[in-house]
Amino acid sequence: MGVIEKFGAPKPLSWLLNWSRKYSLWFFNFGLACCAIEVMAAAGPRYDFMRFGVIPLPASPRQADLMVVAGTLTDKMAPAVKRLYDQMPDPKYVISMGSCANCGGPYWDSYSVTKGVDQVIPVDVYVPGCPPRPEALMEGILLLQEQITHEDIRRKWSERDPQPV
Amino acid sequence: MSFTVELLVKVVVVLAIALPLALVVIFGELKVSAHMQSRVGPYFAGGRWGWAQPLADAVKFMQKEDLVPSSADARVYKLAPYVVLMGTLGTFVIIPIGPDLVSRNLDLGLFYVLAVSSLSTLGVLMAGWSSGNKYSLIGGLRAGAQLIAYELPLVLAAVAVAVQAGTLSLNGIVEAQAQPWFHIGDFGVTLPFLVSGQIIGFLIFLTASIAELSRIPFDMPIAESELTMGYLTEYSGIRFTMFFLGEYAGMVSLSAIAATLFLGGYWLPGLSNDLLDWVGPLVVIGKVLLLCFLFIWFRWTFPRLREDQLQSLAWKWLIPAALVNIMATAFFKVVF
Amino acid sequence: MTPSPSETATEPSALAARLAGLVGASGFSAEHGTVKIQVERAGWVEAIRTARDEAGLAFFSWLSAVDWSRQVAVGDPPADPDTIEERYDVVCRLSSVASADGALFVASLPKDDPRIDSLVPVFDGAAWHEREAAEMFGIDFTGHPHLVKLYLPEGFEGHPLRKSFALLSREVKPWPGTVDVEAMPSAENREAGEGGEEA
Amino acid sequence: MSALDAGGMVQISDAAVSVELVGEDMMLNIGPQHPSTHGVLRLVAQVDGERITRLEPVIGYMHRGKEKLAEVRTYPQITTLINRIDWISGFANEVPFVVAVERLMGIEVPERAQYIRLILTELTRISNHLVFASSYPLELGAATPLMYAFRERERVLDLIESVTGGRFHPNFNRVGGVKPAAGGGSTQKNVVLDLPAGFFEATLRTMDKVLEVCDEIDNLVVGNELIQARTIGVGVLPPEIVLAYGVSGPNMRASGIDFDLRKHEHLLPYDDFDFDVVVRSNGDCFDRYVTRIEEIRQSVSIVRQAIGKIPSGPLRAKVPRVLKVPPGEIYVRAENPKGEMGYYVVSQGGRVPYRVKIRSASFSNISVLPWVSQGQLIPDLVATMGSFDFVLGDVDR
Repeated sequence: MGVIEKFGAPKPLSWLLNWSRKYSLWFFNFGLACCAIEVMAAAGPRYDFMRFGVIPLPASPRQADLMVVAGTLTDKMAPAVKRLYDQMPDPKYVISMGSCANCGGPYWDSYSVTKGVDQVIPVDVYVPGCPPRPEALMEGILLLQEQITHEDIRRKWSERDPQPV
Repeated sequence: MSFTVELLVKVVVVLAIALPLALVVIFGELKVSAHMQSRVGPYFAGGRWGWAQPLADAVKFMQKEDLVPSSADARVYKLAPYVVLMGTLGTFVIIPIGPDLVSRNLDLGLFYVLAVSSLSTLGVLMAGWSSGNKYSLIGGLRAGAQLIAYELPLVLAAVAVAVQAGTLSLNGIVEAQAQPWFHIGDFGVTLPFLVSGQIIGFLIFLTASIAELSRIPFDMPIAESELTMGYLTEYSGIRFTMFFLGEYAGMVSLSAIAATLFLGGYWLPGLSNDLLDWVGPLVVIGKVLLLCFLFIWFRWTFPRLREDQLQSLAWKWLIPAALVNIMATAFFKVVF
Repeated sequence: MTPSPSETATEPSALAARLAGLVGASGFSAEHGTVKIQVERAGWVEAIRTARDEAGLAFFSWLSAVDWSRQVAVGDPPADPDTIEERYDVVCRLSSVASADGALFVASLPKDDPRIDSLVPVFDGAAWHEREAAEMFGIDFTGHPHLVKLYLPEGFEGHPLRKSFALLSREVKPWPGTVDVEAMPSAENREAGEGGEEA
Repeated sequence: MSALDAGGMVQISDAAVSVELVGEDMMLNIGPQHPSTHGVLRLVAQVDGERITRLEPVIGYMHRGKEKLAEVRTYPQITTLINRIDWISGFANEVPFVVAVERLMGIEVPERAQYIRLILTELTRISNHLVFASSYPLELGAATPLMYAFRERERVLDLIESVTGGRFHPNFNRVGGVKPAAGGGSTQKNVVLDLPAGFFEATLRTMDKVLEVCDEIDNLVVGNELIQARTIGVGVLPPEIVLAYGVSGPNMRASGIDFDLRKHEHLLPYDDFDFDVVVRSNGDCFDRYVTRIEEIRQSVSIVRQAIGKIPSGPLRAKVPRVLKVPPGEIYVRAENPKGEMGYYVVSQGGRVPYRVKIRSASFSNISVLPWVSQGQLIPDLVATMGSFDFVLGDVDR
């Protein structure tokens, strides 16, 4: 990507890059709690988010670029989530699904729940609900794809953290 | 034309056929498996039919970060994908897609193909060991054991075909299948090897090639639910695409070899020789896509075998059956 | 067709009496159909072993504890605080798989010395339950093979299920837990009406 | 290697004979995030090659401290906490707790409410077993049954949603019965809507579809030789280990113990219907799988009989607006799809319980893993773990 960083992408090339990132979100199934069942339902026949190009194929963070944090993040699990986020190669996006992941949800007063995933990793789209319906997750994905189309790949590359994992 | 120009043209033509076909098979896998599961599959990429999904994947993977894990053995880690791809693309050299449309008609064609296709085993072992991750180590070792165990039935099944055709060059094998087997009136009925005596050989070849590609019934090396992508765990970005493409190009190449050996290659009964120059490639591609559909179909119906069941299947069942098949073919060859 | 339940479940108070006699318990009760047998701390493992072998309660259901204390950092204090004797009650539930019989065996431990013998020699399944009770209440199970934290992360101090352990988020922002009782101030008609349905 | 050092130029052949091959085990960390652990269970396995010598599950990654939170919530609010314990069968978790509170307060639940609770519990059991019947072959590698079972499960969830409004965290139980399916607001003060119109026909249609998918799964998975090769004789659980560790539910019945809480406890009117308890004898993964498929069929027949016999009447008993439960202790248990789910409620006469101990089925089901997985291969461990049908919310509470 060195070329792009120096000269900046011309209009059609940056459209192509954004288009390809938009329609090929390799989804890393990282289900924590009840929302994971809704994610499985969203991958199921009735909702089928593979139509939008969200392919649940990879099982390791290395090949994924969309991480859906679906469920309750506890203090014991937080370092694992941070590590998995770092392991994902760079143009990566995070959808925080469910009120537990957004802000601790029904366990706002629990002694062992992290109040929101954004305390650990940067989040792109928040999907409210407990558990959000598969349609709500779809809307979250469409919102993310909306953001990607208006994204500038050069700025995206400049903010990434260089330290390797 | 001087040799180098001709070589360049052939390389370009081979790549122009192999890689797009691999992309078509990737798209086929997504779409066919979706419809098998009463789903729709990729739909919005490329305007209401989803045809551009593999292109989107390829371009996206090019934008990924070039990531080499710190605990990995960098040189071997970077070299592994090229070895796998080389081993796979090397087999397209001798596949005849027309009576004289073949890049190099080696008279030791079959021997060459089986030798080159075992190169990718080396690449998989390199990937498994060099990633510095316990899961990929187990995945790599499993791959090593499995690919070697299934090399033997593959070769023995192909030997039976060579015995029946009397030659090792693939063009010769296709012509052998073009000879009329018997005559009804003056119309010579030609039967591809599959029907004329090689039914067991075809089944063994198919099973062994599924294991060679480590696809579902035998996908121990990339067992998603046990080893999180096996030897591919640490690969990302373009290197992963090479492995991914290597797997699907391997599927295309092995089904092309199976089509040539058993289904009569570019030959269709009732087509004259000069017509075949034009129609030949289409016939071969049609048979290849048919066999790829079979692979995809197996992948989405069967679960995964355990490691020891896999080995016992190869050593106790496939190899003895292949040996018996060779003897039977030789016996029929001598008697008739 | 398995026998209909009425014959299999022996009447709770009769079961309680039989078990108490068998186990040599210091007291028993059978209110609301729950058989509860009070056992001495010393004879705890013996009582459970006889319950398993003679009384046929072979299914190890669960083991946990209850913290009885007068003043409470969280939730409502007990009904009449001064009559409550400060103690930990270790509660173990055994049930039978032949009939609907089941009993709660309770042993009381003083707050200053919360120690009791481990049930692992009798039921191997008790290991995890005891580890959980140990980290949640601070009870020490002597003879337990591997008494380390089960749920809580390594750096966690304190025993959460003790009544003295306060919930920090509630200290910072006392969520009005009683909102469902008072009617919403704005809903005047609700005030006049019968208060509407509870949440 | 002492032979080599001591002897200096010892012949290699002798060295090989005297030096016993010391292979040291590899610590494989099947981490908190792993495709086959149903959520965030971490298994630290000591592995010799691929054979597991010692396995230590590390749990607590989903521990939300529900028992502590239950001490700061009033009784109606606890049901929202409780149906998120075993999040696949949400409705079935609420029933034992609500019945415990009703027994403490001595409230008689109207007949129709009990029948509605029973129908919804059985629908939740079908939905839970469908998720199991589809996610277990996924662990063995077959991805297609997942889609077929989820297609039918969506229909069952539509039914639950049409009655309760929620897909699988309905929070539909109230102390004293079931939420009258009406707003209860000032506009509809005396109009108490009952079950939605057409609910019974839709249920009967869905039940036929569920039976169809059961047969589909039967010949796609149960009849499949590869799955039989992977599951028959794998992860055998003898009855005495089941009793010692407290494994309950279908896992217990698959090991030959004929005990179903629906036959012994009187929470819901199961005595009015005849259904037989599915018991199989040799306790391996295959039996645990087939037991659950058979239980789906039993639940379908229960729902059909229940629809035929449902009486009319009020949906909820008269209950004071502010629930004050008299002091007392009670332990109530029910046959949750995953096993025995019980609540030990200690009340000191306030609006808030003094102590709630939650006995969840998967906690005990998982404690058997170290015993079962000795000497197993990793693929067998994955197969055995999947066959227990556990969920991490149930394990960690």
